[in-house]
Amino acid sequence: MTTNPVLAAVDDDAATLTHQQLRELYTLMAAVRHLDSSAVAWQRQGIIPGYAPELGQEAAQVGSGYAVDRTRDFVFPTYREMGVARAMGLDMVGYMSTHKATWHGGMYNPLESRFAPIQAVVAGSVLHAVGWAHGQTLEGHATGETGVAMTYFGDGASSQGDVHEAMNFAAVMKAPVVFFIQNNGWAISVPTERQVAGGSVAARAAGYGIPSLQVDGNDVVAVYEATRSAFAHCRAGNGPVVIEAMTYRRGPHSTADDPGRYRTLEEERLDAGEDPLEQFKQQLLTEGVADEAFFAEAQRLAEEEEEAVRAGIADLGPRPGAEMFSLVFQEPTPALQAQATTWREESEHA
Amino acid sequence: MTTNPVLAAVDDDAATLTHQQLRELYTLMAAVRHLDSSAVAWQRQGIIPGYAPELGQEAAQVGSGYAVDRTRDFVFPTYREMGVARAMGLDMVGYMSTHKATWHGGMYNPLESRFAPIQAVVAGSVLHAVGWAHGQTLEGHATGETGVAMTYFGDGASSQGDVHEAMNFAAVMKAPVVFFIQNNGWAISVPTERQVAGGSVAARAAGYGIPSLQVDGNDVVAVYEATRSAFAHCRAGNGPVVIEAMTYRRGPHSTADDPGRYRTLEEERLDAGEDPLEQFKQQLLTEGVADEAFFAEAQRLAEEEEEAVRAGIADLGPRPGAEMFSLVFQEPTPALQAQATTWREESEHA
Amino acid sequence: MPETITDLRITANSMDTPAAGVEQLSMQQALNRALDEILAENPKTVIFGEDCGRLGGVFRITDGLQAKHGEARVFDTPLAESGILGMSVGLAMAGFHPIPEVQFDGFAYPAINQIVCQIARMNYRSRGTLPMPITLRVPSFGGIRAPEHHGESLEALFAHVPGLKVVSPSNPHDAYHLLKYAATRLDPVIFMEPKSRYWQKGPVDVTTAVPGEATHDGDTSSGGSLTGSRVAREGRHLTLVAWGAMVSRCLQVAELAAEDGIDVEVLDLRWLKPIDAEALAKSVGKTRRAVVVHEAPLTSGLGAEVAQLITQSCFATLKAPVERVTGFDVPYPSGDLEDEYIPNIDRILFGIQRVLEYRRG
Amino acid sequence: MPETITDLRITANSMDTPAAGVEQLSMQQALNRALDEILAENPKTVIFGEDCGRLGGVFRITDGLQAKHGEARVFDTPLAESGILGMSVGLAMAGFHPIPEVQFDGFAYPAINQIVCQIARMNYRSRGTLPMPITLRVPSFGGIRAPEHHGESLEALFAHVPGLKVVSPSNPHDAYHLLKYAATRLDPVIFMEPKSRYWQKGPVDVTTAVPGEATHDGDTSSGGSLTGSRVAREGRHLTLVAWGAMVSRCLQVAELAAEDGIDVEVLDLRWLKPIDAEALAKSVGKTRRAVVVHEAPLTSGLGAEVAQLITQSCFATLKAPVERVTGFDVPYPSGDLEDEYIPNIDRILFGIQRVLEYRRG
Ligand SMILES: Cc1ncc(C[n+]2csc(CCOP(=O)(O)OP(=O)(O)O)c2C)c(N)n1
Ligand SMILES: Cc1ncc(C[n+]2csc(CCOP(=O)(O)OP(=O)(O)O)c2C)c(N)n1
Ligand SMILES: [Mg+2]
Ligand SMILES: [Mg+2]
Repeated sequence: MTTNPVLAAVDDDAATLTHQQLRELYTLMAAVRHLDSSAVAWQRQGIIPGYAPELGQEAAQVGSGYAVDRTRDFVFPTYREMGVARAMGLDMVGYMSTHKATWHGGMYNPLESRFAPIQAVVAGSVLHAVGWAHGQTLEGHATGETGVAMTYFGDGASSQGDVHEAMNFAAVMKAPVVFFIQNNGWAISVPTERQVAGGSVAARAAGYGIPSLQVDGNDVVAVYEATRSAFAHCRAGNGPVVIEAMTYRRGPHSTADDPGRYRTLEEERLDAGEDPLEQFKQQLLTEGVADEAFFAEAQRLAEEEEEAVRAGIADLGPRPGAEMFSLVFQEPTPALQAQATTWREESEHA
Repeated sequence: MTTNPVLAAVDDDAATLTHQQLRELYTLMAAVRHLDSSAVAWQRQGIIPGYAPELGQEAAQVGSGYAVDRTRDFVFPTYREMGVARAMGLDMVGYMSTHKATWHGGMYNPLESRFAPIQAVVAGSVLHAVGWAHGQTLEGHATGETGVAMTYFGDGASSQGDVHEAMNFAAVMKAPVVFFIQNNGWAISVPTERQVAGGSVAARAAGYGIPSLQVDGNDVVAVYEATRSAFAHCRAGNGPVVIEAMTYRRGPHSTADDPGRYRTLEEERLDAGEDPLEQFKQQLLTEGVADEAFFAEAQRLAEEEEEAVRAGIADLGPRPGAEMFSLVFQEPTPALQAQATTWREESEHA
Repeated sequence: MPETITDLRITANSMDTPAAGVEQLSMQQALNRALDEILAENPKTVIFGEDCGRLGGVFRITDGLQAKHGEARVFDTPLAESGILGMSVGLAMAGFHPIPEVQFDGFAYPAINQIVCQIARMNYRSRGTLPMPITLRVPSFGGIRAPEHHGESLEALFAHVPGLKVVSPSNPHDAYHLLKYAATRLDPVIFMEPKSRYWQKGPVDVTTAVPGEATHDGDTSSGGSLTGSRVAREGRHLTLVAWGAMVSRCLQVAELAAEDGIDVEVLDLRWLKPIDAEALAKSVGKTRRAVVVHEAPLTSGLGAEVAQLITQSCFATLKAPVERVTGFDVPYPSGDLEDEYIPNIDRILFGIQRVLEYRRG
Repeated sequence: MPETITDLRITANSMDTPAAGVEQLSMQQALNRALDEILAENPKTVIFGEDCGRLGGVFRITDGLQAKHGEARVFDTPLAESGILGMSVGLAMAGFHPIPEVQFDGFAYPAINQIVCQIARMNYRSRGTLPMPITLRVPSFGGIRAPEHHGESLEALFAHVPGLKVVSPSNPHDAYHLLKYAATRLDPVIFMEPKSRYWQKGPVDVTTAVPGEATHDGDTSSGGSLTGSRVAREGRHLTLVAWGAMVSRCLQVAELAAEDGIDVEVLDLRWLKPIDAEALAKSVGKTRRAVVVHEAPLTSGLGAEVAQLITQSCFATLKAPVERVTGFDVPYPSGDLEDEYIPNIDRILFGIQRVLEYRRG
């Protein structure tokens, strides 16, 4: 559903996805699904202290992340974008390290991976995307060449003042930003209808003169195509786009959450809709894009990958305490260096 | 212009304004115009240190303030709502005392006057209106009897995150709030088109499922009628309404401002449109509601009033310094009392 | 490496013979019970925040309250902290006693504008006509290996703001009584709950705020000595000043120091604004040495204020400058480094040693 | 009743024989000139905020910069402080050096979340890969009879936040050099401009940060001693520590005290984070008495930190506890009461007297 104002029809890469690409999308989704469920298991096994599963959001995350051009775009995630990270080819041990409690924000290099540090403040990085995008405008890239910022946030986050300020700034400045909302029905225990007045985040866009797309967030191809047109719109200098991917948080909010306190299994079953992975599999089968052997292989690869990530996570020791001090500033202060010295001396003598 | 969603047609007081009421509106506007220009003069004469004139916004302010039921409604102003205050019958010496630098917020009693303290934080009190309004819902008044909160803010203020949070909260909770925006074209030096993406604050309302009215803010009757229907809508339990009164800040932002730095006199003349006072006068004359004698009398009354307020302001001495300490808490703390004691002793010995 | 906070089993307010009306409750239970009674006692109280209603809060502090008192009295808001606090102002203006929650300390920052510029000033601005009887509950401090922004200590910020009162309980008994006390006040109170202590049980005497064994000589009427600090352990050689989760750690340190013949007094400050300066003077007047302990970063932390208050009143008898053992001037680290950041037993012992070994000149 | 701030004509950095490169400039002119040069020297710098562009800022600090450097480099934003600071983060991530302005101190509160949770932490969170070279200009402190929220002192809050650096100039010369220094740093700096001093003229030596007559013995390379405090007046009997607008007031107090034979040293702290602890130790090590002066409320103000740093280093020789002469623990009052609130000459003199008359026991 497209509401007015409308996107400029500037998609210069309008070719439909090749079979190869469709299979790649599936492989990514399968990897994400398996890594995600495994991370929940890791938490139960005491390997990591906590995790925020993205179960059910694979299509929304992989479909959008797949549209990113890593040579020039930049993604601003929340704490639940493991699928985007994977689709963008992040070092997944570095990504998972934040859930291991190794380092807030993760151990991957955000500049190289074009994926900002994991963000625990709800709506915290939406404005960063606007600033980064405006930076692209200031750089004065050739028309159609500019980098695009994509910021991910949830239905709950949409209530934060920062989101409004970001949309208004982006629209006033015509900044190349894609606001990608995963409306997964819940903000912890609060359902969308008690959160998002009017019922849709995409509907807000019109008030800023921003074109918006509301897509089936469980349809990976639809998500990819929406994201691709949004990027094309932004890249051509037409300003921001809002995408609202309608999906469902099938798991708990986090491994510390107990959804049974606020929704029944029956409600979950009714509201969740189709499983995006299963749905895509059926589609690929029907369309003759892939066969069972392919799916089995995808699953095998996913398991192999999970083992490697688990091993990597297990190998991660705690960071040296000295990093607490050395990573605060680019230009260290004597006062902080003195604290580091005292810390070291006391640790050694304890 | 009404955008969808639409207001419930529940105006139980649909009678058009009587001639008597129209004349009263004019008298109020004339008083406000004269007091306002006088306050600017007072600042030049050193009687008050500063003032934020509302020149050109008399219709928007008087028309809306006149619709307030002071037995049950509550108004949340900014720093520029002198006309609303006057229309609601505030003690104008108490009101002006904030500009005399006597007391931040003013010396009138906000509870009795149903007019919250003057608010210097742009968008600072918009959420207060929502909380107050939700309080009315919690009180469980009989249907159609609830008090309504009206919050005033500007086109500039509309950019603040708090306004978004307030609209969303109000819509989710169906709180009886009228969001009254005076779009006067400017936020200090920034014109609306560089401030309000999409061009209209009213247009944002639809995104929250809130009905909105965009009215000619220079037409006092139109403003009054829009406000009255909004109140009726709220009072009947239908939730919030957004009103955007299109008007023009004819004067400087404040007595410290120099509009010549950001707009020419020619631009001012072209953009300001009709003078709301003069326009209303012509209307009353044409419709035979009032004659020149009436206007002369209105002017005389305004001058009389200004003299009384000026005298009252001149009489206002500085507040006793002890109030700095005694008005912080309802339940004073020993630590603060000790500071008050030291302050008194040192003042006396100095 | 010293134990983590959750390993500490010492209850700060231990009583040998449980009297009638004394129950063993966790702080979570004590707070939940206090809120239940507050709602029952004052029909103008309302509780709200993110996930406070059906879920009962992520820490279950409001568990069951919506079911019992109804959706009008206990409700979920949209996810916006400025909205929650700004709405509290309006409710207070309409005669309600709001008890909002921000879900974690770090998420008070989006609401700071409403807290500092509105809640703290409305009584003053309105010349006493619009009181702000708001009790803002903030699950606070670190120690639970949580994600970023879930382990912050904002007391120095809050204590600096004119118009706010700030309190932090260290044990279930105080949690119960201080919350009931705060919620009946006419001024805004920031109520900082040490989240790492939520699950530790301790005796709660619901009949009186000052149980028989309390060492404090305040009166025993409801609220009486609740306005001040509490001597959690008496001692002669040195005073450890702490609040929140650091109190139980300091009590453990005191036990260890006692093995070396050092008799440490532990003062549980409780009120972080106004600070009980008299109790500081009395305790350090006796011990002549003091160490302040807090989780927040050192610079411009509340420890500086406490130290200066002590120095001011005890300068003539003080044997050494007051020491501060605090978090470092670094962002709160991830779980793996938490124990390096939060003052641990060794660091507090080193602080004590520095004070004891101090020699002039 | 003592004079208002704007009556004081003493320039903090007076130099007898103006050297080549020395100009008489107001702080407003000095800041404007610094920004002009910063824009010219570093193409990655951008200036923005409310009314910074066409208007040149309500205090005219950015006057003429848009006309000269273009709308891309100097621009107005919509009216939203969180937006301004949040946007700065993104610009910094894209390789820019943002120099945002919040229009008045009190309007930094809506941006605190972005400042504390994002700007101050991004370098740490990203393990040094995303530095935040942001210079946030905040017209600060009171003294101009302004409306509510236009006279706040946020230094204690900022100084407590790990990851921020905080500086405040007291005179045009320092304003020029400190701003140029701050804007070339790789870490976020909160630049607090004493708005009541904007219009006072003083000598600015644009050729060197440390003019010939400076009493400080730092090196004279650009930036050198700019990282520390400055002895604004030498003295033997007592040290007055101050920053921002309070420095000139303290210099005036020193003149008055000299009439009574009391030789006061005035230390202009300049950097409020990190604090120049060495200079404090050196000065008070010599004078053995100290008074800290600030406009912010007393409790948990930066004065507590300064006092504690002094006590820590000078305990053995200190003749009296450090005094604090500060704003009261009340919301900043309206213009009529401003002079009652801001430390005035009499209150500072009383503070000095208390220290001088202090007797142990
Ligand atoms: C500013 C802020 N407030 C509160 C929280 C606590 N919190 C973490 S996630 C969450 C719900 C977010 O919901 P939504 O934006 O829909 O994202 P989802 O979790 O569904 O992916 C809350 C309340 C937070 N992290 N940040
Ligand atoms: C939070 C905040 N930021 C900045 C300011 C400074 N300021 C005062 S009025 C104003 C412009 C407001 O414009 P608008 O909302 O359109 O109201 P108007 O002045 O036109 O009535 C600004 C930037 C403020 N008072 N509060
Ligand atoms: Mg969600
Ligand atoms: Mg305006």
